[in-house]
Amino acid sequence: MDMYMENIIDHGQNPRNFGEPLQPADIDYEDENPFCGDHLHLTARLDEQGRVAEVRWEGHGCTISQASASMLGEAMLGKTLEELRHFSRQDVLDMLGIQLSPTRLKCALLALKVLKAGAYGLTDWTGEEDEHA
Amino acid sequence: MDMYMENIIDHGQNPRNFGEPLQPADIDYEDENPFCGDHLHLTARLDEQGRVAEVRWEGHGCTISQASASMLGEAMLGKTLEELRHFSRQDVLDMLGIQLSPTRLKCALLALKVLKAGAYGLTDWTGEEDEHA
Amino acid sequence: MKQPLKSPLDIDAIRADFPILAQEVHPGKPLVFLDSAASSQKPRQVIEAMRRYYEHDHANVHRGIHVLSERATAAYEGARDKVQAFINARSRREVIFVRNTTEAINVVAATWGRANLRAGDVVLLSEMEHHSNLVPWQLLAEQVGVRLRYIPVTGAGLLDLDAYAALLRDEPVKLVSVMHVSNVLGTVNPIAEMIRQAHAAGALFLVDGAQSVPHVAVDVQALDADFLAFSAHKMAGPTGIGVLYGKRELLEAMPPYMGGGDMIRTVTLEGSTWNDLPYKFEAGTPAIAQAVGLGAAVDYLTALGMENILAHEQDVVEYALERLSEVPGLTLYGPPAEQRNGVATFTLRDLHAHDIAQLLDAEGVAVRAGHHCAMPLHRKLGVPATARASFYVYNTRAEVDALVEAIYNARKVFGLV
Amino acid sequence: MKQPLKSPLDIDAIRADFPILAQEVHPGKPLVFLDSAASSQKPRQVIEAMRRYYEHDHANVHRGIHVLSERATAAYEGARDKVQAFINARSRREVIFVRNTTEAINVVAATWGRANLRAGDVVLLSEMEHHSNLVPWQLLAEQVGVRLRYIPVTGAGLLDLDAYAALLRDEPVKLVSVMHVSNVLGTVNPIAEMIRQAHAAGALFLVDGAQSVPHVAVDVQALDADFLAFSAHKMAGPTGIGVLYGKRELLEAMPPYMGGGDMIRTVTLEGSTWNDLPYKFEAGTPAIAQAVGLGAAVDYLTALGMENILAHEQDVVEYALERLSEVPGLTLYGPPAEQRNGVATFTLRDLHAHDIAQLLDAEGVAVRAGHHCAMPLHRKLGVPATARASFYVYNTRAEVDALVEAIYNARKVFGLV
Ligand SMILES: Cc1ncc(COP(=O)(O)O)c(C=O)c1O
Ligand SMILES: Cc1ncc(COP(=O)(O)O)c(C=O)c1O
Repeated sequence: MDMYMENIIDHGQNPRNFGEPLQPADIDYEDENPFCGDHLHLTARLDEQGRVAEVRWEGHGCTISQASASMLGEAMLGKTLEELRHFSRQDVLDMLGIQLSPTRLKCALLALKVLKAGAYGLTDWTGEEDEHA
Repeated sequence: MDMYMENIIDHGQNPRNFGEPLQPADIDYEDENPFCGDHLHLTARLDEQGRVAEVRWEGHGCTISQASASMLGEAMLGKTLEELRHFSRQDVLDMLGIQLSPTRLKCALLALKVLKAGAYGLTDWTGEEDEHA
Repeated sequence: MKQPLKSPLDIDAIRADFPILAQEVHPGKPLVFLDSAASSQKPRQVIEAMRRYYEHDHANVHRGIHVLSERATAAYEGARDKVQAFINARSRREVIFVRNTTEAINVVAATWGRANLRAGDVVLLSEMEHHSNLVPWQLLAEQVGVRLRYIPVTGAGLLDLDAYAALLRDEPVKLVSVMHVSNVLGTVNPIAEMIRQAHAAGALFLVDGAQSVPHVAVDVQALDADFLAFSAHKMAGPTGIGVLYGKRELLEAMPPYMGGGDMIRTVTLEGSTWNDLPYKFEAGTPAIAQAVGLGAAVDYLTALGMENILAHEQDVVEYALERLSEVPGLTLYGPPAEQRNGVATFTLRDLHAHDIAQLLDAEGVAVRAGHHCAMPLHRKLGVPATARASFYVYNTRAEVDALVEAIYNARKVFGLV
Repeated sequence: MKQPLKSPLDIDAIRADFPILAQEVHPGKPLVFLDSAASSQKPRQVIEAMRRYYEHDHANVHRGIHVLSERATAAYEGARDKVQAFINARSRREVIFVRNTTEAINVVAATWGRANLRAGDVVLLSEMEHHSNLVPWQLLAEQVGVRLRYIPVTGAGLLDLDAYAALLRDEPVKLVSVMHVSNVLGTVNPIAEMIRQAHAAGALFLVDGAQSVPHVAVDVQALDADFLAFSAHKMAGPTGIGVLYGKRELLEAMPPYMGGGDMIRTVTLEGSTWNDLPYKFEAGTPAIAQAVGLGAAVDYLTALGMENILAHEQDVVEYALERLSEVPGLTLYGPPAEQRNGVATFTLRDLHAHDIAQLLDAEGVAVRAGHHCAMPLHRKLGVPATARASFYVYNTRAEVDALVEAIYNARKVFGLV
């Protein structure tokens, strides 16, 4: 079954940068997917150059949402706030490397939604508009 | 068209015992058919033997509801309260002498409903239960 | 007599789409259905879309991961997209599925109203409103002490716009809630201009689009409407579903209406938080198949073209007004054809409207009789009931002829010859 | 392994009535639909009844005099009679058509609740309730200051009846609102006895029958229920319609819910009076075709016999519990088969329920995963989400086998072998 490729299961079962939220943190946001209850709390610290030095997230959810958070967390390291803001839904899908139905897309994009809200203010991100719940 | 037989049109156009409510009255009740707005106010006076001596009703509505009130009013004269309480939906239909669909049945039975309420207390009359609105 | 418009619509082909039209309702009496303002008929495209949905795709929406639930969700949310495009809403989140126009208006009264209105605030309605746009506000007035004011209707069947301007000027009006098109008079109210004036006075505007959305292109952004309410069953769609459109900022700030599944974000025994729009206002399992049907109806109307539908209906209504005005003893209500849409309402001497309708029915002609859920307007017109012939894209001039002939017949039964 | 019951039902014939079941959802993977607790499938008898209605009889109800409106009214009100008989209500006036279970409960909370409850009054719910029977009361608590108390759920997945008795004793409870059958645990609550106790304590009782009415004969008079709420879409009927049953005296005394057409007796610009039951609670054009569909669903279930349906489902559920309990690492929630109905809810080691559902779907097996609109119960169970297989009259032991096989396959994908 393509949705559960080895790397996804690996990230799902051994999530990177998983653990207690950083305190203090430069990025700190949490949210859930109201329909399925998946929850994600993402924190990150920037270094003096304004690049992500440390990421820590925790949450619960399906393999897709956990793997996305794990992969996205890895990808965040070393990026500037500006670069984080440019992460797109396609970037997440590329990391996962799979096709997703609209419902599962929500799982995959929860991490991105939380990142955008933390780095940018959620209301400015309209990427959610074009998908179905 | 059978519903508009001569006697119905006659009663509809020349309603018997139509006019200002009696005051005082032994029977005095008014009601409407909520779906069509037909309205009926029925009053009657009893003589010393407890028989209906005078009937007076007013209202507005279709020919069926007006003709029913006119015919029922005529039939009330000389009856005791107990006899009035025994008037049935079939009696009204027999007076009209026609077949009616469920919606028009409501028109025909408005007069009976008002009579029953006036003579008896509406909640005791369950004749309305078995028809549709 | 005017010649028929050269309409790009093939009305015979359209009629063939509506299976119900091809029947005799009494022996030898083919159906002449002139009651679409109460509820329109449905083309097979709509009926089939719902059948197909139930036979292939049904499951509960939103929370399911399996294929059927994915398909059902896509169908349900796809219908929302279609409605968004149809009324040109900025965002799909502004399209809330409700049961009907009535529920849409009640939602606004109960949520926006209770959150934003205080005792003494004014809500402006009109004397021509449908009960569905009167009673919700009366309930609110009782609960909150809001004051209701009414834009008068002129003798010509129009809203009195001078009085409207004065009402907006004299008191601090918080909301104007008015019908776009009257279901009794057919009057097309100058809603765009009225919205402009309301906004200038600081009031919001709810458009009761029950009788306009089925017949004319309604663009909520062009109108700058704050809320729009309409029902699928009057626009070739199924019963059991309608739409509340609201501007996103307004909807976001409103408390929820009903509590339950789908409208929540989190629930604990101590309290709950709400889901995003539009789900905040869609508690419980929605009318999924009906949304699919509404989507199909929107496709159907869009394919015909709303301008074409309007042009055809205008032609039939004009012809109807012309023919009806020839009938001795017949009184027509409402403005001239240019200012009206879709309906021709009348009385015949002192005959009760129900008797007229009954006699027309005997000839196969279906019209509605009564107060048409507009008792206050009828009080103003001075008649307890009227008879109404209403038209949709499938009606023809020939059906108008059948109507008029049936009316002559009714006159005869009552000795009016 | 138990032998199949000798059921009088011909399940193959029943399956043939449900067109949706005969499909492959993925190449070579026939649909195994185990998600009926979320929403059941519909037999062609129901789908056809609605199609026939739209193609032959549709018009708006109640106020029309022409033949179609008479037919539509007879069909709509005939459906009410069928529902009355199905739940054995004393009067047809006690059957109110709403959108779904959620709306039914909200109506009671908003009308009976606001009219009869004061700050400090207690409404008794349970920890196993669906959000639809939690959030309406939380909204009321916020608005009115009502206090909510919860009957605890025991480790065995049952309501703690000692605690229930104590709650009734210790505080003046005005209303108990509890589910008949749990949509997560399958628990069949001893509702008759609970109603008796509530009445003895002077409290009214609302039964959330969303998961019981589709599966077991529910007799409101035998139960002496004050209110009963259920949804057509879970009982082989269409989406978009549900029922609120209420005792007549209660409904008569309640203020209306929504304002609009049909629910009024008279309207003036100054105020309105209300129509009789049930119309007082049915504002606007109702879900006519959906009522027809619900009537057809009631006919369908009645023809099969509710006892037979229950017996067949019990057989399948028992078999499912038996087979599932053999799967290594699988945890089942809820009481033993004798005390449950319709669902088998489980988790598999620390796999997330969504992953299980996704992998089952790949094998054609449709189950639901998540909190099933019962977040507080899941908090109590200590898991954020569970997977749920739910059964209806069309499911078979063979489908249980397919489920179990698919679970073994999921274990493999996640390296649990
Ligand atoms: C026990 C229970 N109550 C209420 C509901 C809500 O039903 P609906 O979504 O049809 O309003 C459900 C269904 O999900 C349920 O299982
Ligand atoms: C102008 C207007 N508003 C509101 C309504 C109510 O629509 P519904 O009964 O679908 O809620 C109607 C339809 O009767 C109408 O014509």
